[in-house]
Amino acid sequence: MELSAYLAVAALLFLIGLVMVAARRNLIYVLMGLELILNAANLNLVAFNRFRPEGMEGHLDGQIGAVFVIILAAAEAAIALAIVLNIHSLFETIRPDDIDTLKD
Amino acid sequence: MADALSYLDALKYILPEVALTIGLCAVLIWDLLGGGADRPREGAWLSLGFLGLTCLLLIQRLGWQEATVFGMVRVDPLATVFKLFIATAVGLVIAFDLADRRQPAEGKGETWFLLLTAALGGFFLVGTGNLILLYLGLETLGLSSYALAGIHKRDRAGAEASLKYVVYGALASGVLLFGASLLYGMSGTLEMREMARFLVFAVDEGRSAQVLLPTLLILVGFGFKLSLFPFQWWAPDVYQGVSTPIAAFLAVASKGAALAALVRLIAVAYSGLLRLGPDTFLPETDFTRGFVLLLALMSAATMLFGNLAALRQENLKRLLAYSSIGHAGYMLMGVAVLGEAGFRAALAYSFVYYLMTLGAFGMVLYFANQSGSEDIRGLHGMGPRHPLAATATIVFLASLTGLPPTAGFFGKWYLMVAAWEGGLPWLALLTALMSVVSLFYYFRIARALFLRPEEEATPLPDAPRTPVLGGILAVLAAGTLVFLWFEPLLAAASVGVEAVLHW
Amino acid sequence: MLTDHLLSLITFLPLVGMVLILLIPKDRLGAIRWTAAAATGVTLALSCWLWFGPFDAAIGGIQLRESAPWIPAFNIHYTMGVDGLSLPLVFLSALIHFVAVFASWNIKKQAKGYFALLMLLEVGVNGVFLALDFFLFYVFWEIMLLPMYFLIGIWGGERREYAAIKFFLYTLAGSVLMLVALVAIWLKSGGMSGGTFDLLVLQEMARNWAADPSTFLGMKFTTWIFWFLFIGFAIKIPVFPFHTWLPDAHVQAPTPISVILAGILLKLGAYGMLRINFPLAPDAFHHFAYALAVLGAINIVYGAYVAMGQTDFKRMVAYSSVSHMGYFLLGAAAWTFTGLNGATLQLFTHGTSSAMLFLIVGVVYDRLHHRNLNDFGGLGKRMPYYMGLSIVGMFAALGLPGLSGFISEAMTLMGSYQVYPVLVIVSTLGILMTAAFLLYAIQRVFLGPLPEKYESVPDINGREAFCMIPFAFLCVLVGVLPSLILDKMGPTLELLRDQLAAVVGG
Amino acid sequence: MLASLLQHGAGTAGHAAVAAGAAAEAFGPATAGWLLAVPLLPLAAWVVQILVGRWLPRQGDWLPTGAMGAAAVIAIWHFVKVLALHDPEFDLAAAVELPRWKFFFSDPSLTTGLAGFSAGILYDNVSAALLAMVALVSFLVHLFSVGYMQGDSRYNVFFSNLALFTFAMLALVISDNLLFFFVFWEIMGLCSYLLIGHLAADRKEPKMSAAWASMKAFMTTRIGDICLFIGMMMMWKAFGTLSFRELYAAVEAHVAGHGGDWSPWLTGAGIMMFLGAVGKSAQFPLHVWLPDAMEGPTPVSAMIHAATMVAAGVYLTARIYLLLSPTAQLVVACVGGFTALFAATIGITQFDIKKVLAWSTISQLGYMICAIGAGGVAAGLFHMLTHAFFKACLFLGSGSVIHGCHHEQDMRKMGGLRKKMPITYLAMLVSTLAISGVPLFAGYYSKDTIIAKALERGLAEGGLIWALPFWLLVVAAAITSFYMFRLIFMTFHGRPRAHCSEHAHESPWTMTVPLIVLGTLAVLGGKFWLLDPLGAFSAGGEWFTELVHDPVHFVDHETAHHAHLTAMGWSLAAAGGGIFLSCLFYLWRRLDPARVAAALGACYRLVYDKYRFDELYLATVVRGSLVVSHLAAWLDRTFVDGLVNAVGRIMAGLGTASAATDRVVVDGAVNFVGEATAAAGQRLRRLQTGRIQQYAYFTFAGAVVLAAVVLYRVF
Amino acid sequence: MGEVLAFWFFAALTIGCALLALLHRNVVNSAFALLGTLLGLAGFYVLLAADFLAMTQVLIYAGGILVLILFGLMLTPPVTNERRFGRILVAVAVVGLGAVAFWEKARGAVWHAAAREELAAPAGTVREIGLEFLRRDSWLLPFELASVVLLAGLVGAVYIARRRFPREDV
Repeated sequence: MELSAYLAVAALLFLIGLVMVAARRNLIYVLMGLELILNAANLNLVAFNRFRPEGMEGHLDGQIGAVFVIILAAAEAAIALAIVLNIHSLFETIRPDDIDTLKD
Repeated sequence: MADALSYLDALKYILPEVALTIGLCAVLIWDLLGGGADRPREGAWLSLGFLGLTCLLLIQRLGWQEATVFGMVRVDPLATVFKLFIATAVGLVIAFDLADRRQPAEGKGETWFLLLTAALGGFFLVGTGNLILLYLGLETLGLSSYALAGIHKRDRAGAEASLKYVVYGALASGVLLFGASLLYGMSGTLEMREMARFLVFAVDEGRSAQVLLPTLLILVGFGFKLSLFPFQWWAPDVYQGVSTPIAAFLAVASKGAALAALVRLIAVAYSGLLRLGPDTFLPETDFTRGFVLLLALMSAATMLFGNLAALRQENLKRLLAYSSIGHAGYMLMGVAVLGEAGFRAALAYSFVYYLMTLGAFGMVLYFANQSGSEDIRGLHGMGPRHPLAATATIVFLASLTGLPPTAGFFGKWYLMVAAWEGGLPWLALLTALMSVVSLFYYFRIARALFLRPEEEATPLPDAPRTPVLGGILAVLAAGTLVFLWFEPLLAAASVGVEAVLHW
Repeated sequence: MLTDHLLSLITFLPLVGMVLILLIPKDRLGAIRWTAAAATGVTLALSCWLWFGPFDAAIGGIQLRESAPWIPAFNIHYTMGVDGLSLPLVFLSALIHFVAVFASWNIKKQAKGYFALLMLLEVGVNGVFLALDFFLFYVFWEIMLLPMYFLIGIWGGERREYAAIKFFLYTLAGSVLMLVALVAIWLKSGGMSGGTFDLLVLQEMARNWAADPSTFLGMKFTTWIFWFLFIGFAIKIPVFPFHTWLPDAHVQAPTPISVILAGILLKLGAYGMLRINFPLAPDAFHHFAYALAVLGAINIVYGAYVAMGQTDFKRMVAYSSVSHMGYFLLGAAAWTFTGLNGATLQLFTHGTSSAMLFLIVGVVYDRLHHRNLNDFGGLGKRMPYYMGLSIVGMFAALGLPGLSGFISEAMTLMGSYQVYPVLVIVSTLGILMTAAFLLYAIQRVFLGPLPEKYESVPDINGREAFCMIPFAFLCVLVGVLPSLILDKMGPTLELLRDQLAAVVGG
Repeated sequence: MLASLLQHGAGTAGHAAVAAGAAAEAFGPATAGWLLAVPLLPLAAWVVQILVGRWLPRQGDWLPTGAMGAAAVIAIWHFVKVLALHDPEFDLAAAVELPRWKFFFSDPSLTTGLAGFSAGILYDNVSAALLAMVALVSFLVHLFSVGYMQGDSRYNVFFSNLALFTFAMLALVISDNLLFFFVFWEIMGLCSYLLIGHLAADRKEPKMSAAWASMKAFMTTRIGDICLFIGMMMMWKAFGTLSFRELYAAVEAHVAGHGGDWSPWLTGAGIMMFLGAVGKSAQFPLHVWLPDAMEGPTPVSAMIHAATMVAAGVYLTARIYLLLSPTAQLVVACVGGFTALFAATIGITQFDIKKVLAWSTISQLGYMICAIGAGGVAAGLFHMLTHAFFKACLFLGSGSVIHGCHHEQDMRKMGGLRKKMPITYLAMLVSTLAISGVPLFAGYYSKDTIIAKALERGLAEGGLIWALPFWLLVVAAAITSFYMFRLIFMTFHGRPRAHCSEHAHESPWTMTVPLIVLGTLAVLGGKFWLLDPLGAFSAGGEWFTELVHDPVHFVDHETAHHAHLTAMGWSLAAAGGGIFLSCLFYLWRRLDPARVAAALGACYRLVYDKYRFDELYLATVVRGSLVVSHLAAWLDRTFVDGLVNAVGRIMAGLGTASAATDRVVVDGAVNFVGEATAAAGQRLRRLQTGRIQQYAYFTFAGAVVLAAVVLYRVF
Repeated sequence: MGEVLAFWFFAALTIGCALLALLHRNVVNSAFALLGTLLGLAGFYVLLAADFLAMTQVLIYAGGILVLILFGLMLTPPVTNERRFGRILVAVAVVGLGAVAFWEKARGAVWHAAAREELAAPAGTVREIGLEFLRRDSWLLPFELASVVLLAGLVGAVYIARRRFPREDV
């Protein structure tokens, strides 16, 4: 398959992730949407790495970058979930719309 | 050049990072040994000690030759200066945290640890030419900040702030990463320096829009950190919710690091597309025009939003949040020029911003200690009772407004000149206009402090005295006031920009 | 040695005073006051010495120039100098601040801060008059804002907050316009590659700008900066319709601050016009001079009429300032030698007479605690000396010959009549109204029966008299011997006029 | 017309060389010093008096009085020298080197504008006569005040003000340029203000009416002053000088340069300058202040009416005569004539003794002004001089009466004072005869000359309008003698009509001596037929008209002679008629004034109310100004302030406005999709909703808009 | 050909599961749908010759992060009515608008400077990556930094998520 097919998949994932973050009324969904965005980026990185220009093959920087992203995603998910749990215990809800005491 | 360095030589370059890492490990161990719960001050001194060591090492490295070590870590004046910026800011935040009498004692060990981690992230953020390492630094800084925001886990406001921060931050950094991946795809490299060549090719081939898309996506991430419009929504809520020292950290250290990184990214990765000065215009491309317009619009919108929304705030931290949004707009104005003078002005302004914003947050802390309130109302009549802190506050306010002879004026002046000369006079005019608008809300603070009768003051019966904090404020105020220092600031910014532009 | 840095000394001595005051414990009121008096007194002595000593009246140009690099990156220099235009104003500033210290003798609320701010204010004012670097000028200009804000805001009357912020916002708006012009001028003069802030150099450059036909949004460069600078300075003067901050600020400010405000701060705008605004945009000035003259005439007549309509003594005096500053604008717009001299002298004479008027209001307010003109009466009976001094001040203000106001007003009008006869004739209506409201005020305050409640009002004391007598003396002295000042100003103003004439050719 | 002017000029030049030698002999180099001492003595007295007068013995009254005495001696001494010289073209400047004062700039290298201005002394026949008269009368008034003002609570202040007043007038008389003239002119305005309002600040019972009167006087005259100033500016703009001599030459040259035509602006400038005199000399329509000025103490009235204020106006008109175009002269003459008649009619109806005198002053001033307008400069000045004597005498006499009657001023309460106050009576009678124009008394000669001059000019110019001044003056003359004798009869004859007049007594010597001196002068002032029987100073005793010549003669000698005879006849008839009528009414009581008044009804009321000019001005000028000023104040408070503040409000409002836009836009979008009405709802007031996902929306939207703007604008 | 088929299969799996996760009413089901997406991505990685990464993806994402999310699900109560199609449509509209705007301008983009048609045969990358991580002038420092990040994440998460009311424990 050619590169653009992979890119299209990644772009779609990215958009779906954005929509999920913005539209679902549950913090867990928000976190899942974030994961989708990161994965879309990862797919990009790997695909681009694979389809490198002539003479630059062999470098694995894209893939290695993706590994780092996965690591960070894990750490981020951990912290985000911890915060969500904390929110749950203080607000008794994980609907983002209900957590709006700070506002103008 | 970098390859010529031996391992030890290379290590010498990153000794500040090493010291910081050892420091954070030490704090963690100390905390695990039980120090965090019982003797929070010791941990603070430990952290401050390591930060001091780091600063010493950094100062020592100020005059060193530029070098790339470990393949992707760039040690140059820009990085070193901003590492100092971050380290000292974090040190002040720790001092603020110590002085904050309204926080629970628990979690101190974690706070110091996370602050140091954040500083480490910031170090890598400002000192790398590799997109992945940049992302990594950004996330280290970010993750620590998310945790710091929620560190007071029994505080509803803090929890809400941390949630907003983490969601918004993760989203922004994800978008940034997506943009970075596209940029990687376009150029086949993660190194900014090599990227530049490909970007010029791409633009020459008429693919400006393709370059602009990842640029925009990357800007989302930086926009979030710098609280630029339209990515600034989190800032007021988060600043208000978190404790004052952490808010100061977010407003100063995090923002400063992001600015330096942004400048480096643009100055290096887009170096082929920059307008270096009035005399050395490279052929202007669609991309350049689009990029300038984009940044200028963001800058203008940020200024407008920050200043106008601040007009009616009652909560000091919220007010300062809006004000810091406005100031981010000013800084972005320098970046928007896409030239040496602009970068220099933006960096110089970030130093000024450092002084006055830390001062302003310190002021909030100081008076909140006295009155127990973070509202403007809590300041009523406090001026005559605390002349030193209140006078320092006036200096900060004058500087934030941009009145001479404070540093704020010189910074703004530099930005205006750069923007005007760089072809954005309307933005300079807007800045001037915004100064007047900002006067209105800044001087509500001055009014509360001095113009309201002393009888209205409502100090807590057991309000602790915080002379150290007062001293810090005085020093910051003196720094803000001694405008003759502007020359060294300017020089530092110049050297930093030189270093990245001629990399 | 001393003369080499005389101007810096005059500027920064009050700063030394301020530092000393800050070092004194706040309960030692006497020490604070006397330190302030000493600092301003020495400054006054130095400015007197400047007047009679090293200043050479035969030279029209800048004298006693001091220059040192300040911010090399922007080619900003610390450049000070004095000429016939600034000399009288520096002296006036020193005098007014000196008197203001004594007029503030009764201030007990946060006296330390008060006197410190007063000193800072003098630094700004003196600096503005002596700076020859536009950037430096701007810095000094802005330095005055904060002290004034607090002096009005903390020690003012009932609506002090409103007045203070109004003052601040108006003046800052003006300063921002000036700042914009400052940036534009700097870039025009060469920007980062060879730009300058030296006013004398800029004046030379202005000739080329005037000749440059290129436009931006349909207006020439000089036109743009002319209006930006003009509005910036006009707010300070204040010129209709930017004057509305003035009555509020005056009424709410404590007496010594009103004295400073009317006596010297309003002059800054005028000084700025002569020093910067007109020389840097000569062609635009020439082109819009008629509009300025119209504004001046409006100020004169409108200010006088509005003053007539006031019942608050201080507000009335404040509006009289609006009216009197109109003479400056009218005379300056005419730009004849006589008009220019008159306008500049008007700055000095109005400085003395308005300072006196505000002191007068202050005395009566101290005693009766109100300023309602309709509620006074017959005070001449209990306060004959006060009445005598008041009459000197008021008649000086209404332009009675033999007192200073007449000289400047007559010169202004005669000089302007050569260019704008109709406007001058309209302006004479203002003279009439000025006489009317001042006499009406005298009548309501001093004449007629004394109400029972004021039976025990004491006459002015020695300190108050000490404050007023210098001004009364100057009013008479300048009225009788105007050449004392005009001789100093003349060569400079002739030079100024010739320079403009060289640009616009006529 | 022009030819005569030129002729006049040539004659002067030819004569000057001869005369200068004689003058130089008579006046030594110290003359300037002596002359300057005349005004400076009272000035010095004023300075001392105002500063330390209070602590001097007798509150220092002797100081200004003494200074005035010395000044009077000097002035008269010099005047005598001038008289002896007997040179109609005498001008001290031509004979002696006089000092000049570089007023504005002492730097001679400044060549433009007022830099060249300097002030000097003008001492010619007119100045000399006037200086002597002013000094003498002022001295007498000072002397009189010593007695009259005894017991005043601000005795020392009064004397200091009086001294300043005198100084200003004396200095004005010898000023050689319009600017300094104006300076002293205005200082006099100040002094008149202070003196008329003297009682308003009285320590015991302050009079509010005095305050109003003083303000009225100042403001009314100031209107005129400003006109004078405008006239000055016009002259200065055109000729670049304010010196009288240079202006004469310049105007002459200007007129010559325009082929003998007077430019309209010159007429305007002349009328403007004359308006200054209208104010100071209380001519119609600015006459309203003078009667009210009676609120001042009587010596002040005497001072104002005789020697200083009002005389200055006449003097000004005389000085600028050569600058007046024929049209302007006509205006001057008509204003003067009309005022003479107009004020006289009001004089008939008044009962306050000082008010009668005040209106008579206005009327007499009308005569002088009219004379000057008609070309009789000498006549006008002559009348001013004689009038100064008899009017000062009348005022001081009335002061004496008032003093004797315990400060009663209403003539209806007087009567029969003839026996109780014989000196006063005699002095006033003599003065009344003089003012009525009875032959052999001083007023007769001057008044007669004026009427003759008016007739001459009327004949010379022809036409109805130039005939007007003459007839106005004649009628006024009749009325004058009528009301003046009415005053004498009501006050001194008949029986005392009230308590106050029954217990009247003669005044002390300080008051009577001035009366005697002035009374004497009222008799002798017109012709020196008694003082100078040998004709040492004047041939035929016509000293003034011999000394001061009219600059322009409009008719030949023959016509003038005839005119003079005609005028004499008319004026004698008028005077006699007036006196006769007065006797009918008030001495013989054949007619009842009350019935006549009743018969005249509304007309009488109108005249009694001074034609309601006060009310008119109050309703128009004063009220108008007040209304405008209140309107302006209101406008300033609400509109102008609001206008500029509105900018600020808009700025502040932008926050709200953007929020409002957002409410509509965001709400609308959300509602359009039909989702989250509840969520958006009422709490969506501002953008900062606190909801993280909405922030995300805003972010997306903002980013998309930004991107779209950039993409579609640039690419 | 097999590669193409595999691509379409994984594409369908990835996007389909993502859409399912986005649109499904039940959060647990959504989480499992997400698992499909992640596995699909792992498949892509295999196709793209990134075997190590595919493994990592399965291990860390499917095995770690997703489990973490499931834990989160279990510890928090279910949210009712959390799906609003209208809201999703608005989001799609806004996001789509941006995408379309760019698509309009960036159509026909050649994303890679010189994307090759001929791909080198896939080779094992584990060893390569391992070496890269430890090479001094390559990824050594980021690798070390990652450990600090994980440490920070750990400390932060643990501190925040720890039972917060110790008194109730007793």
